[in-house]
Order: sequence, then structure tokens, then C-alpha cells
Amino acid sequence: MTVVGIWIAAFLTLAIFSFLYKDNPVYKFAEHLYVGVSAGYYVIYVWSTDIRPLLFNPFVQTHAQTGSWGASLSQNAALFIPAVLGVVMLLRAFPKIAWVSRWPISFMVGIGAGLAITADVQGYLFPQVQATLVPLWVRGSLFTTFNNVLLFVGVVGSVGYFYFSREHKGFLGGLSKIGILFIMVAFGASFGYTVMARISLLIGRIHFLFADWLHLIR
Amino acid sequence: MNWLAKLEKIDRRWIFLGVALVVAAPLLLGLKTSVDITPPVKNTYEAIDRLPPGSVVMVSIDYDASTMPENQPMLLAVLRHAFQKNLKIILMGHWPLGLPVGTLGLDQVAREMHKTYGVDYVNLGFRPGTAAVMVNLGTEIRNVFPSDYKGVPLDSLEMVKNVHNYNDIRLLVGIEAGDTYEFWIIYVQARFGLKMAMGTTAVMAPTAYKYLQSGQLVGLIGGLKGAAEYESLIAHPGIGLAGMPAQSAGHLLIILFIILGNIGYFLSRRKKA
Amino acid sequence: MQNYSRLRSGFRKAQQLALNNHHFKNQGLRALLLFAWLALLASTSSAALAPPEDIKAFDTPNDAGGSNTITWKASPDDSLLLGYSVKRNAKPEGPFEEAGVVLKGQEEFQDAGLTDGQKYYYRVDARVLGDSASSAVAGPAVPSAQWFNLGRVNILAFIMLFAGVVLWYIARAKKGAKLFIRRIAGLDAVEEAVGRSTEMGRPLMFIPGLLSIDDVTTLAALTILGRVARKAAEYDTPVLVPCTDPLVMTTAQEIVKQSYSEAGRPDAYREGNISYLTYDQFGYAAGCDGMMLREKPGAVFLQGYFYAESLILAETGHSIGAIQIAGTTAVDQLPFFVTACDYTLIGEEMYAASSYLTREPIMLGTLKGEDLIKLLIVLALTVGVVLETFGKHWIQALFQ
Amino acid sequence: MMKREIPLLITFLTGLLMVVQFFVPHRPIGQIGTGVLSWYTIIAGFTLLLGIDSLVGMHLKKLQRKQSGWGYSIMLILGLLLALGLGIFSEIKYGSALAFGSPFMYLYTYMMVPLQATMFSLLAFFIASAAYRAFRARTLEASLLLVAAMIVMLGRVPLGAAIWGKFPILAEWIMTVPNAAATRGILIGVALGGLAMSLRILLGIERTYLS
Repeated sequence: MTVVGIWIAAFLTLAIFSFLYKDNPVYKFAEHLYVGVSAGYYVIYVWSTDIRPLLFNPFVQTHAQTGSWGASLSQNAALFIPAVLGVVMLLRAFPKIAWVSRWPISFMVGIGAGLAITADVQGYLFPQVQATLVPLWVRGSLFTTFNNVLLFVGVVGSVGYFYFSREHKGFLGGLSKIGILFIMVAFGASFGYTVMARISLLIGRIHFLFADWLHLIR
Repeated sequence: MNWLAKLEKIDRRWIFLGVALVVAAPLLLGLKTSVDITPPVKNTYEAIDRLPPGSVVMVSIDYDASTMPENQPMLLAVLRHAFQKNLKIILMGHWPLGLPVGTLGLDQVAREMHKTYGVDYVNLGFRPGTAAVMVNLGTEIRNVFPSDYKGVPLDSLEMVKNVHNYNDIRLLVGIEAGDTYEFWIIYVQARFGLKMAMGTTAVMAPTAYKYLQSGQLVGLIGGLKGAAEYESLIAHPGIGLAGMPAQSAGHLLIILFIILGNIGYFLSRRKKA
Repeated sequence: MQNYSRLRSGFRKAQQLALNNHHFKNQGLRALLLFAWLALLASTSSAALAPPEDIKAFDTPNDAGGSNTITWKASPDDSLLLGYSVKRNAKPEGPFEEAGVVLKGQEEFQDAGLTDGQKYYYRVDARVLGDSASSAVAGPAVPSAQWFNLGRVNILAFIMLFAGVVLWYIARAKKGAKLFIRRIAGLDAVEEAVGRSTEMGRPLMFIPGLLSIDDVTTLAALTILGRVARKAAEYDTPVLVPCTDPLVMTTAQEIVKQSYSEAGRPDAYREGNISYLTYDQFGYAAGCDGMMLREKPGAVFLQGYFYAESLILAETGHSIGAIQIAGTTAVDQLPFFVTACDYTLIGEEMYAASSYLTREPIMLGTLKGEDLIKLLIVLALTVGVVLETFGKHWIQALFQ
Repeated sequence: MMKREIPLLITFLTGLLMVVQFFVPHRPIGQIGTGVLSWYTIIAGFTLLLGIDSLVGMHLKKLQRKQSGWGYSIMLILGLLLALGLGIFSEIKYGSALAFGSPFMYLYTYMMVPLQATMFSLLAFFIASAAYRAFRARTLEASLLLVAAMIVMLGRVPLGAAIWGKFPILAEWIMTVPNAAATRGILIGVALGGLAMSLRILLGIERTYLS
């Protein structure tokens, strides 16, 4: 079984790589298989890790503890809300009553937007502002002083770049220009920083082909 | 000069071919490089090396296939070292899809080093609940894992007959791709004082470093480079060490292409002017 | 890490929430045990150990109840200790049982899992191996739940300020005040991209990212989709929208349909053009790539929240010669869009897009409000760094 | 009313509740967040069926019309059925599809894993072609992008340190000072933009999702 599996895996690996040369029937085959298998895979995965433990197991567990389905249903009554909303969501597939599905959609959008309000302030805004509040003069260390000043200028500049309601001319123009320069350095740096991890991935794949499949290397 | 100007528009498939070659060739040729051993990896090595034979080491598989290229070499190197020192291994994991990859590595190394299941190593498997699992293992492993991953009762396995909780385990090695390792530190290192070392992806390593400084971790293996260092310490080159020349060559090739592109660009611009 | 599994996002959110709960954070991180001091400890066992001093026990503020906080001043022998053991009992005379253990150097512990309204007394022991020194008893402390988290007053104040400013500008805009908005290059290119696709007789492709409709970035992307679809309907060019999230798919169908009827072409709308591929990150990328190669869109819009697949999509889009307009708030992926695409909406520009494209006064009003807050933040930063330079942390404290 | 006002009201109320629970630790409000999140996960789970409906519908149509590439549509549907079939079989036989050694996990190990990993590893090629094409010293901005990328690339591998010992230090400095500054600026903008967007959604100003 393992040998068959490795041959399947090796074939699929090469099929995906063939895409780098050009689109071809082998890639098309692998691509369609991938989309189909993974679409099915996630239905089972979500059942097994979300729906069963979150929606069904509570009923089963209460029943096991109390020995009565009535108690189980009443104790977990709150779970009927997401269950009903989930079913309502599926009505989307029937055009005439599709509009009902707006209710659960609104519920989900509301959760997302509500959480984002506090999370944006607590998780992003405040920590970023706080981390920028550094002393501009550090006694005894010219280098730290320099870094701190640069940090401050960079932050203010790049915030300036995102100022929308005024033409970027004069002082604001200069500021946003500084901002965009910092942003470019940052993009270049994170690009360069990622190269290593990406090459590691390829090493992993090539090693699989040479070692596990062809046994060319140990 | 015309061919030089063509450098500005190389068909990207030549670039793809170049990348494939420089990464594949060093692997195939088994090129050897030496890596500098950094203290966090050295400390992990020593934590295992100093354990008396027969000590139980727990290995936690907290990653899955997506970070296998980085995490798997660490697992293999640590397992090889532990088996070489005749330590006993208990494998378990907190990621639902981590068990297949962890088992793959464990079985491979065990076969290689002629170790016997149930005597030298045991595979507990996966149970959902991360923090709850961790805390419960502190009282009795059997509360969480009454049997191993194949359903064999723990009491029928020679090696774990007398292993009940963290008191019977000398070291935890977590192979990590997410924030599960912080749970290990918070719920187990802090509460039960279990000694632990972590192998993390390269991206996570800088964050994990602070736990090393605070003494909550005895060692840290970061990314493929860390795995390479470990392989070099146990003198058993694997994918980590083999990958280092490929890494350097890959970086060099990309830089070379950037330079070529710029030469082409400047030449064609001069021509126009 | 780069390959972020979205199925875990629920878990992450839950964690975020848990971390919001005060006691969770401190108790865990601080309750630490040390091991490696055996040698040191042996040498100190002869001398009498000094206990920690100044023990205080009180109800943990800003929590849901069931927790007390205990603080103390470290023992003079702190450096020699294994750690501190916090002990608790309902009566001051004992017997005390261990509530938790913390590392040396720590001076605080949160005792959770208690009963609200009940009295608890505490003692803190300095511990070495085989010996300990007990402090005086503190208490009683009575745990209770609070109705408002005072530690978050500043966050509430900021949100109120922000909402106030934005609402004020909206009201002004409604009254007809003229509001300016700077040029955003990526958005000006939308028309060009749609026009060029039409000339070449090719469809448009819109990829709305990996997240679902609970993500605000995705909602911003869908607003942009609405405008793109409107233009496309006018030019009679099909819009292909492959989705990885079923909810985004159904929402996108509604939006595009609406845009077609607004353009007076409801008959030209094809629901099949907006389709679901798979929930799998790279399966989705493989499917989108295949679609690009076979349908040869003249323009590709990559708008939404992306992970590692960003560059796979953008490079394939470039290889088929499409004009590419990207936009995301995922800072990690911005470098790849900037290098591989013709235009990129960077971070906040994407949110501004809906205001920019609609030019509705209400939308512009919120943008103006955001800018005023930005100005205030820059002001706070400037004053803050000056104060920091002189060792004053007043502004720092505001953002705690 | 049922189609527009009620949905807007639901958004407003759930959103407001999520904000309130952040500030009120007292039971039961402070505990709402966690409960609602698990509801959310359940509802989201149901929606996958909508996706399957769309995917299968589209490819069945292709088959019926014998559109070009209909053979691949058969593969796709077979793949879907294979995964569902093995999943259901494993659920029944092993108690969980994710149980070790189940046929479903075989499918995961030898099909999903290589496919995911190989698609992911394409990035090694694309990062090279994107770098070659985009890193041209055309303008000051582009040159900065280029130089920063080259330095950090060299700073990350042993080879870079061999060329010039200071590369790793310089790369580290770029990451921690200029990079951090710009990232911070972008994040402040993103936070404010997200805040405004969320506010517009709660207040019903931004309602494209209800088209």
C-alpha cells in the first residue's frame, strides 16, 4: 500500500511541476483531481472537526450523563440556533426563498465587524502606536538614537502616505514620499526574507522524489 | 551587444530550469557543507545527550504536512540521536493531521535503528483539546490515552508500564509549526516543571527565542538551518545538511538573475538614448 | 505559518478572546517552575531562609469573577530560590493548601476557580529544595465579577472618539460640503483594465481572496467587485469569479447580478461565471491558475485577504499577459503583489476604494474622519517621542 | 423589510453585542464571545454544502453539453466522490475519518499532501521569476526595493556571510528598523480603515453584501 501511495504521490508531484513548462493534459488531470478531492476532503474534515464535536457531541454527551434525551435536548437548546441558521443558509440554493439566507449572513457579518472594531484598536492600533513611542535621544548610544529617529520618521512618513483627503503636495507630499521609500525598503526586505523558506519547500519536494520514490539518495 | 540586451527578457522557463537544477544537483551529488553550530541547537543536543540510557523522552508532533520540509528533518535528527543514546520515545501530537507525518518519521527511524515497538518506543496518537490534554497528562497518561494509536492498551506495552505522568518523563521535545508550543510552556513547563526543547519553523524561531532567554526552554532548533546543525552534531547528514548548499545556490542564482536583468535593462536603455 | 489554515481561524479568534480575559494571561505565563538550581540550593540550606514580605490579597479587578490576585515583595533571598508557592485557605489559621507556584523574581499570582462572595486567606512561601519560609497571612480577599473592564477605558474612549468624528463628517457631507480625495492609481486603472479586456474580446477575472464574509477586507473586496462588474456589464464583458468560500460565492453572485441590472443588462448575467472551487488553499490556487490559462482573461483583479498563494496567482496572471490590479491588507503578501502586478492597493487604500469608487458623500465623510484621527495619532506620536526623550511616559500610558 | 431592514438590524445587534462583551466581563455577557464563535463555526460548516452544490452543478452542466474538457469534469466529480466515499466509510468503520490508518487518511497522505506541498513549492520558482522581472533599477523606489531584497537575501544564507561578514547584521538591521517602521505605518492605516469599514457595516452605510 505504501509503495502504491508513493507512486501516486510522485506522479501527482510531477504532474503539478509540469505546469511550469506549460499547460498540458497531465496538469489538467491533476488540477481537476485536486479540486475534486480537496472539495470532498474538506466536507469530511469539517464534519469531523467542527460539526460533530460542536453540534452533535454535546447532545450525545448529555444523554450519556443523564440517560434522558429530553434533558439532553433542553440543556443544549441553544445549539438549535446555529443549527437552524445553518439550514437556513442552505436555502440559498432555492431562488424563491434565497433571501432568508440573508439573516445568517448578517449574523456572520455582524460578528466579524463587531470583533474587528475592538480587535483593530487593541490588537493593532494601540500596540503599534506604543511601540513607536521611543526616546529620540539615547545617552551613550548614537546608534540607538539614530535607529529611534529613523523609526519615528518612517512611521510618520508611511502614515502620511495613507492620508487621503488632501493633495500630496508641499509638506504632506514630502512626508508621503519618505513614507513610500520606507515602504519600498520594507517590501524588498520581506521579499528577500521569504526566499529561504520557499526554497526549503522545493528542497522538500525534490528530496521526496529522489529519496522516497527513486531511492537515489538516502 | 545584441545578445546582452536580450538579458532583459529571459523566458521565465529558463529561470525555472535554473532553480530546479541548482536545488536538485547538490541534493543528488550529496554535496557537503559545514554549518556553524549555534548555542540553542547545541543545548538541545546536550539536553538529550546527557540523559541516562533508558530515560523516557516525549516527542510532540505539533505540525502537519504543510511545514513538513522544515519540521520533518528536525524530528528525524532528534529521534536518531535519542535512539542512539538508547532513550525511550513516547510520540504524541496536538494537531489532528500531524499524526500521519509524525508516525512516518518515527517508523522510519525505528526501522533504521532496529528498535522495537512497545519496548523502545510507543506512539500514543492524537486527542483533541490541546491544553486539557496537556494538563491531564500531568496526573495520569491513561486518563487521556488509555491505549496507543492502534488501540493497544498501554498496560500491555512493556515500555510504558511504569510511566504514568510527567514525573516519569525526563524531557519533552516539541516539533512545532504554530502556537501550540506556548501552550506546552504555559500549561506544562510552568505547572509540572517538565524540561523542554522545541524545534520550530524558521519564521517562528525569533518569537520562540524569548522563552529560551527566560530559561523556560532548554533548547531551540529553528528551521532547516537548525535541523542541519543538529544533523551535523549527530554526524548523520540528512535533508537539512543536504539542503544548505541548495539554499545558498538558490539564493545566489536569484541574485545572478536580478543582476543579469539589470545589465540588460541598462544596455537597452543606453541604446534607446 | 505562511500556509495559514483557515480552519484554525476560529480557534485563533477564540484564543484572542481568551487572552482578553485578564486572569488567563497572567496566571499562565507567570506560574513557572524552575529546575536547575540544585547545586546552589544545597549550599544555602544551612542559612535561615527569608520569606517574602508585604503580602496583599484582593479581588482581581476587571474580571468575570472567581479570581483573586495576590502580590508580594520578593524575598531578600530571591536569587537562591526555586520559586514561590502561594497557599490559600478559607480561614486565616489554616490548614493552607497550595493554590499555585510561580518562578522566582515574580511578585504576583492570580488564583482562579474560586467561588464569588466567599472569603479567602493567603500565605506565600519562599521555596528551596526541602525547605521553605512562610510569609504572614493576608486577607480576606473576596472574589467578585465586574460590570465594566476599567482596564479598557482608553479603548472605549478611542472608539467613541473615532465614531464621533466619523459621524460628524458624514453629517457634514450630507449637508453638501465638498470633500476632496487624492488619486489612487490602482483604482483609476479599473476602467482601463475593463476597456482593454473588452477590446481584446477577453473576459475579466476577479479573485476575492481566501477569507469569508466575516472578514472586513473581503467585504471591501466585494464592494470593489460591484464596481468592476458594473463597468463590465456596460462593456458587455463577462466577469469570472472563482471562490474558495461558499458564502463569498453566493454574496458575489448577488452583487454581480445587482450590478448587471443597474447597468440595464440583467439578461447578460450568468450565474455560472461565479463559481466555487474548493476550500483548500492550494487546490484553489491550482484551480484559479487553470482557469487563467484556459479562459485567458484580459485583466485579473486580486482583491481580498491572501496568504502564500498570492504569488502563485500573480505570476500566472502575468504569464498570460493580463493587466493585474491587486489589493490586500495582508502585509506579508503585499511585497509579492507589488513585484508581480501592475497596480497594487496597499492596505488602507483598499478600504478607501469603496469611498473612492462610489464618490458618495457619506463614504467620503468616513474617509475624512479617518484622516483626522490619523492626524491626531501623528500628533500623539510626536508629543509622545518628545516626552519619552525626557523620560516621561504619559502618552505611552494612554495607549496601554 | 424582511429582506433588507431585518438583516441590517441583525448585523447591527450582533456587532454591538460583540463590542459590548469586550468591555463587560460580568457573566453572562463576557462569556458570549466564546459561545457565539462556536455557533459561527457551525454555520460556516453548513455552507460548504452550498459550495459542493455549485461545483457539481457546474461540471454536470459541462458534461451534459459536452463542452471542451468535459473529460476532466468526470475526473473532478470522481475525485469528489472518492473523498466523500472514503470519508464516510472511515467515519463508520473507524469512528472518525481522521483516525490513524483509515482509508481517508491514506487519501490525505498520498494525494492531498503531495498536491498541497507541490503547489506550495511552486513558489520557489515564482519568487525567482518575479524577482528577475521586477527588481530593475528603474526608479529610486524600485532601486530601494532591489537593494533591500538583495541584502536580506545574502544575509540569510551562509554564503552571504562568507562574501561579507556584515551581511547578516545589515539584513537584521533592515528588518528591525526600516522594515518595522513601514510595516507599522501600514498597520496603523489598516487598523483605522478596518475600524471605519466595520463601523460603516454596523451602521448599515456599507451594505453591498446585501445587494
